[in-house]
Amino acid sequence: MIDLIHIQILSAIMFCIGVYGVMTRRSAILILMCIELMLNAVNINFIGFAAFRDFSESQRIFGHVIVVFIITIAAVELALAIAIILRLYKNKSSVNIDEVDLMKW
Amino acid sequence: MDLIKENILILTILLPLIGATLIFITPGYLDNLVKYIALIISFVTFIISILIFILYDINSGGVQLLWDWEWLSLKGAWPLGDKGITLNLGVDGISVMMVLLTGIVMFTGVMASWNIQNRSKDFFILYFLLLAGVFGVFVSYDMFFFFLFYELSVMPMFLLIGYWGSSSDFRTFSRTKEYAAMKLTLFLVAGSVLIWIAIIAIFVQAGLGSFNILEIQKVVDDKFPLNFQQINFFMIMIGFGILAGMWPFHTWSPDGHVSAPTSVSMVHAGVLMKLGAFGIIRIGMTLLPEGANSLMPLLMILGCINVIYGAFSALGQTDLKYVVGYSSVSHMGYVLMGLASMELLGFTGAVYQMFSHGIMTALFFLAVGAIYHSMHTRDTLILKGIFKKMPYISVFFVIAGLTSLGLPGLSGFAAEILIFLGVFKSYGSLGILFGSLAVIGAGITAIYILRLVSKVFFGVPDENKQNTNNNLDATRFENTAGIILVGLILFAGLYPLPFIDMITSGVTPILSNVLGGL
Amino acid sequence: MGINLTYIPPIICGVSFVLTALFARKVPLASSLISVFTILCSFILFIFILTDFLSSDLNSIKFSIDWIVVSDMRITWGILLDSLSVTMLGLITLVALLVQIYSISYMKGDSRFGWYFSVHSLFAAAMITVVLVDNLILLYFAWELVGLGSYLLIGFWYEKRAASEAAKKAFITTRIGDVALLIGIILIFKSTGTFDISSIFHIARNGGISENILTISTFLIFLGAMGKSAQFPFHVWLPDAMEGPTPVSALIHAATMVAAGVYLVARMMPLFSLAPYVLDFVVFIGLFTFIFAGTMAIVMHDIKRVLAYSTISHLGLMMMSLGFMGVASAIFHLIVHGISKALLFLGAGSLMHEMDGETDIRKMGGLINKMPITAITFIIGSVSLAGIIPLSGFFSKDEILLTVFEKGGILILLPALAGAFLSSLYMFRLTFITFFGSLKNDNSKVGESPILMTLPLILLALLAIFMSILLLEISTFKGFIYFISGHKAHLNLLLIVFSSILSFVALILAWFIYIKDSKYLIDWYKSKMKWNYNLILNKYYIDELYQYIINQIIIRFAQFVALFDRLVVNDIGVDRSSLSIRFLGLRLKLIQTGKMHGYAISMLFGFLILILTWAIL
Amino acid sequence: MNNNLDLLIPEILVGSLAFIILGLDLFLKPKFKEYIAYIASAGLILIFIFSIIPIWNTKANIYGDILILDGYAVFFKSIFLILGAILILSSKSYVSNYFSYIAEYYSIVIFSILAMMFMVSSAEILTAYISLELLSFSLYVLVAFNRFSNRANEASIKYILLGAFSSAILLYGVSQIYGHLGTTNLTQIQKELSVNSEMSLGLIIGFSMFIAGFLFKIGIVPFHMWVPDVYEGSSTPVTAYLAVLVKVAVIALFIRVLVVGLIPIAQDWQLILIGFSIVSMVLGNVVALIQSNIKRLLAYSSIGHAGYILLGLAAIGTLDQKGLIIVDFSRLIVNGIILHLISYSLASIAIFLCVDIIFGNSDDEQIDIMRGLNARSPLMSLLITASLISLGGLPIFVGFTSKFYLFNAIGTQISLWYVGIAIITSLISLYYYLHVIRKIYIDNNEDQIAISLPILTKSILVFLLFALVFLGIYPNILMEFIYHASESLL
Repeated sequence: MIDLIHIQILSAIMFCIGVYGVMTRRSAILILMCIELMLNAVNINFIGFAAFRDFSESQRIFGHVIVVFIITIAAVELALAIAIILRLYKNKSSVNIDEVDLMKW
Repeated sequence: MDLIKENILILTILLPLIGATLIFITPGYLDNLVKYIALIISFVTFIISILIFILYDINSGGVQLLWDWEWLSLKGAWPLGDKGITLNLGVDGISVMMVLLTGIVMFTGVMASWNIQNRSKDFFILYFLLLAGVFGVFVSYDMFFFFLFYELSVMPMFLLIGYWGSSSDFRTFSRTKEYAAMKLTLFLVAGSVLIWIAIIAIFVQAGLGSFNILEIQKVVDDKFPLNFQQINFFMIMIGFGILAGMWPFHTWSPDGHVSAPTSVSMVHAGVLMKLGAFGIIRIGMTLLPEGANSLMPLLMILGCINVIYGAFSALGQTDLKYVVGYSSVSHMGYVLMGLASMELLGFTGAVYQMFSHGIMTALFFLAVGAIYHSMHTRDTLILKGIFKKMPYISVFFVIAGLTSLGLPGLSGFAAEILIFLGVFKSYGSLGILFGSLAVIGAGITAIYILRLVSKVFFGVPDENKQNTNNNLDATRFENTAGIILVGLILFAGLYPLPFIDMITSGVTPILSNVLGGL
Repeated sequence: MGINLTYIPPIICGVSFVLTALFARKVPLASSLISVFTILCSFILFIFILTDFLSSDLNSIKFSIDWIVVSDMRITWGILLDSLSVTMLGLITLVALLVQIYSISYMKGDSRFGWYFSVHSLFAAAMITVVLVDNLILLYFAWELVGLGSYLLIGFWYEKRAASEAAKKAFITTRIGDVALLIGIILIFKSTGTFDISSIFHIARNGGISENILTISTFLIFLGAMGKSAQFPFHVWLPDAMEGPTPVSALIHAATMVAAGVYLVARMMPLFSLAPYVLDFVVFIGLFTFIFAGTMAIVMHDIKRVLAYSTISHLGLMMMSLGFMGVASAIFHLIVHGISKALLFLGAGSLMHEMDGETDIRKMGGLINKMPITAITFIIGSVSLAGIIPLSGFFSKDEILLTVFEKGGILILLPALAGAFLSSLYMFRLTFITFFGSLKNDNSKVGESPILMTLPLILLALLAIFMSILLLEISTFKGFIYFISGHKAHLNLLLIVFSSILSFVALILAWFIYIKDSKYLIDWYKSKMKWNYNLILNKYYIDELYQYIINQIIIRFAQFVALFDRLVVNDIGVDRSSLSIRFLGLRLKLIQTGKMHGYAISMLFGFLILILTWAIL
Repeated sequence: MNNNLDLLIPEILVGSLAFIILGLDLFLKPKFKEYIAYIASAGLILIFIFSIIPIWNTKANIYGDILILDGYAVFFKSIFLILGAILILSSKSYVSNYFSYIAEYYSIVIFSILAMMFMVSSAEILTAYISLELLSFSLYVLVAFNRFSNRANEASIKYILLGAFSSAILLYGVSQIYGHLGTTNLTQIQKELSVNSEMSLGLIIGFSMFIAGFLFKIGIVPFHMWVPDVYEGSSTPVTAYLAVLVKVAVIALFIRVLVVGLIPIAQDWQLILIGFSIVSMVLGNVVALIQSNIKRLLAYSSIGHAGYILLGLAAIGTLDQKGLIIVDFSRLIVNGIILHLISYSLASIAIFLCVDIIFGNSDDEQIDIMRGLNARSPLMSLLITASLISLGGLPIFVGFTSKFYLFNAIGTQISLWYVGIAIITSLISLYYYLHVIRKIYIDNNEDQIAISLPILTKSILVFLLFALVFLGIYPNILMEFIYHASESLL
């Protein structure tokens, strides 16, 4: 029987994978993907809480609404980021984040 | 007349600001107009300061000529919060003397800086800002504004020294003016850090919601425990001591003196260093009497070190201005000792020394500045026989020197003798030790001053080493300034009674307040 | 009526100083006249005061103006008039008057003629104040001003390096004594709470001052006196002070300023009398200086230096008698010596004036025919100081020897007599070499000095002869000794005979050596005891010692302190600490690698810290 | 349940203004396009006058407590509108010189202002988050606006990736809060927390992630890493925008969140915030010492200032024995924070304006280039000096007053030693400010070409100088409004 705790563990794992990816990936695109992963973990969390907690109707609906919002926002974020990464590719003809250190110190 | 009497204190702050704005709006190419405006404004301020001296009623004593303006209210939190931060002005005997001193130095300083060609407009604007700050500190009875004016007097110094100053780059050791300016500013602000913390602590501890010194003074006894007072008085002592050139935080002052242009070093050594001692009196000893009472021995030791150390350092210098700078370090030591003696004599003497040293060192720097202006060097190993070339300036310098070595008949003696008496009377047999050291310090002062005089001023000038093509004596203005100062020194030395009465009226309550802890 | 005018002399002298100092540059002659006039007025006033003082038998008057008042501590200008101060007043005004008259022609044509006289009146004002004032702080006040006057007069020709150096030396040396004096005064104040001299005496007599304090403070006061009147360790400044104009030496370094020390000890005698150890010390210093300076006076070749050393030694003599509480005799000798020594200096001055500044006695000789008045007056002065019987110098010296003999006994008396012998010897040497013997040919055109210079000489000479009348009783005036100390003078025949014999022997000896020119004695001395001769000729190397101490120790130490202040306090203490913050910045900025992963990692790190601290707290 | 739209009129107007400008772009001839700036700023000012002033004193929750409209919100909305207008005007010359899409720039700026207005009036975390995202998106675009500069590109990519990362973290926190408390409404959260004050681990994780998100946006060490690079990389008007308005908005929101929502557990987060604030004060000011690029220097100093303000935020929540907030003192601190925010904003606007006049879109803004500026443009050097001194906290400028007020208020609440550290770091900051001033006034430069200022810029400079001095001498007028704001908040 699936319980809230499993959902939470799942989302936590996804979140950590995302964080790990952000830490380790060299390619900007992949980092973006990892961030998406984190956001989806958040979504799962919301859904889980909405489903399994003994919430009132309005609270439950609220959880679902949030998810919708987050998906939208994630999409927009992705669009912006991709645009900027393309710009980066035009300039450096690579999307390797480590080569992007003009400004330091 | 009544109108003036009511608003006279705010005038002392406003006049310099007005002067600054007036100069700000005069076009820069009207060089002389700028200077004459400065002269007139400073003269009026001088008159005002004398008026304050006259208007203050010695017999009734206390804080007089009160004036206030509600500035910013701290709503709700505190009993007095609605008054909050109010610009309280007022003077007691000590402030009166300091205001008088400031007026004199300001006026003479303007005359001494007559030969500034380069961006004189900006110079005088900053100069007046500086003096507005100084006046403000001396007359304000509200800790916030005390601090505000204190900080206000710091910033102009930076530019004044940094731009119009002179780097000293010969035999002694090279110090650029920028270095000196930066060091001076940072030192003073570092002092103000401690002061700021202490002020906030006092404000919070008093819990009145008001920075008014007179209000807080009423609750000192039941609100401030001993250890609180000790900690905060320590911070106040060090913070203001930095400004007073207390050892080992004195190094900014000789460099600052040396690099600053003449009038600025006059103001700086003459008035600015007095702010430190004044702050110790006004905030430290007034609001933290028990802390003061228990920490005074430390102050005494530091002051004693100042005297001896400063005197020996001055003896070791070969740069005319450095000698004077270190001598003022050693003289501020006398002030600190006098404060620390916790005797009426010593305390009075300390304040009188602040006054007399202010005039004296102004005269010193006037002379040195003129010498440097015409000889283009301050190196005592090169200068010779100046007496032949610039008799007036030399006379000024010699009189200042004699004052600083405590020659009777000049203001220095009257002040120092009182300090000696006070120190001797205090601390039992230790007081004798400190007092003897102080007197010996005066002896060392005699040694370096006389060596300097006989080396630099006497003898025949040797033409080859120093350029003699323009050995011009003092200008008309420098002479007037010098004569005013000399006259004051003589008057204050021969007939100190009025000043002493004024100071005593201001000092007595504070001292009894400090000794009340016993 | 005269007595109430006692405050006039210092005031008018001070006023004349201000006036003359203002007009000195414009109208020098006027300033000189003003100054002479004021000092003349003071002298006349002195005569009034004296007559009143004798007729009315009050011994001190007081009247006061406040100088500083701080609550209960009040310092007031007051006058303490007693026999002592009256006497000193007379001496000072008289000598100052004569010297100034003399100076009018001596200093003629000098570039700073007016300034010279204004300083003179400053000095007169200060000196008169010293002897009149009733209050220790103000005594110190005037005392220092006296020092200033001497400084200005010694350094009068400041273009001369030697003059300015000498002035500096004089000021600093006396200043060292003054520091001690001030400490002593303040110590007395600390235990009595007043500066007023008579009340201090009163308290002291009732044992208001503890033994140690009394000893220490009197000792310190005596150090001050030593500084001013050039006793042994502090004697170095006086010979150098001869760089000043000669009349100045006559006034300051013979009659008045150097006498101030003696006066001070005499004035404070009631305190000294309670401190026996200090008195012994005074005796020792005085005796030592008496002989020590005498030896140097014998070998010097500079006429003024000889006189200077003889002054030192005579001051030592006075100090010794003070050490035996013989105030009267000391003061009497002070007067006589002041008169005679002023006379000698002025004589030397007129010599120099004629021989355009020559001071080396070996270049003089046989001048008695050339300038008779100078010569005779000079001889009178020296004979009086040498202590030949009818002249006043003899009696004064004899009084002191008598005191020494009574109080100190034979053991002290013998060295004292030796010193007396020395003093007679060098006086005669000086006289003989200068005025007798063969005339040096380059002095052939020397003539007598103008009247303004010889007049004071003659007056002083007369005084030097007849001063001893003061010892006799004339109607109410019961003799000087009584006048000062209140008990009659008396004579000791044996001592008189012996000492006069002694001085005659000295006369004979000097005659043989310097007139008969029997050189062998000197040659023997110079050959056999060369080291000794050089030692004395170089003033026992004391100046060198002091120079060494000043340059090698004090100045070095000062330079060390200055360097320490630079290198340690400033460069390490201040600059390093600010640099260290910059350094910290240089390290910390490396966190910012510019790599985005680093940024993310640091964010994660911070987030972990946040969560952990929260969980733990 | 109050649903009338009148209370949202300002937001609606601002949004439509943005669209109007986008539309205008289509019709205007290129040479007229620079006048769009005037239209935009005039529009903002008009909106302020005609729609904010009428609702000045209203206090209402709308749309089921999603949005709240109180004095606090209104105060900040007017701040945003006014400062936004000033910023737009001051960026005009730069934009019309160096940017190709003028109208888009302004419309995006106005969108971000809209986002801020929603932020300060949001009573609920989700709304807050959405408006925060709207703001961030506009900022990503603005940072990336100068397409052809590598630095802008780098700045934007760092900014967007890190921003997204942080917002993900924040969201996860929100999810936890939602899950454990069942609500995202601040007042509800306060109620929940005050009834059961013991906290489960999930809730702790939730709150700390939530706060971490805010710390990132404010730029607190160690979440500050993006600040220097983004400030340096993006073009100067955008930097000014980032440094001033965004910071003000986020802090305004943060204050509301802390005071309304998280106050019952103040004990827990107070010490943590103090720690972070001290670290960022020290690091920001110390590293700024050795910067040679003026924009980077200002970035680090802004980190330091964020530290000061965070110290204030930490001091807000001091509870008395009964666990209730001491309203008077909290108000005092809120006043202090707001005053300091305003003084900081004025000074930053001034100095960034001067910087972009001096450097244009040059690639490296070395301080050395400002040598002898006094000879070239006295007005600007005076203004730079004034603003630097104000930032350093010396009289007679507003910076001194605000710093004194803030530190004094903090001192009443938490231990003085933290305040001492703050003051000492501000002493360090004075060193590099003075260094710049020294470059301007004391050192002299070989090229003496006078910089000519357009009248618009000149008037803005004068206005800012006047504001700095006047608020320094007589802050009482401003304080009245601030009181109004803080009283309605608490």
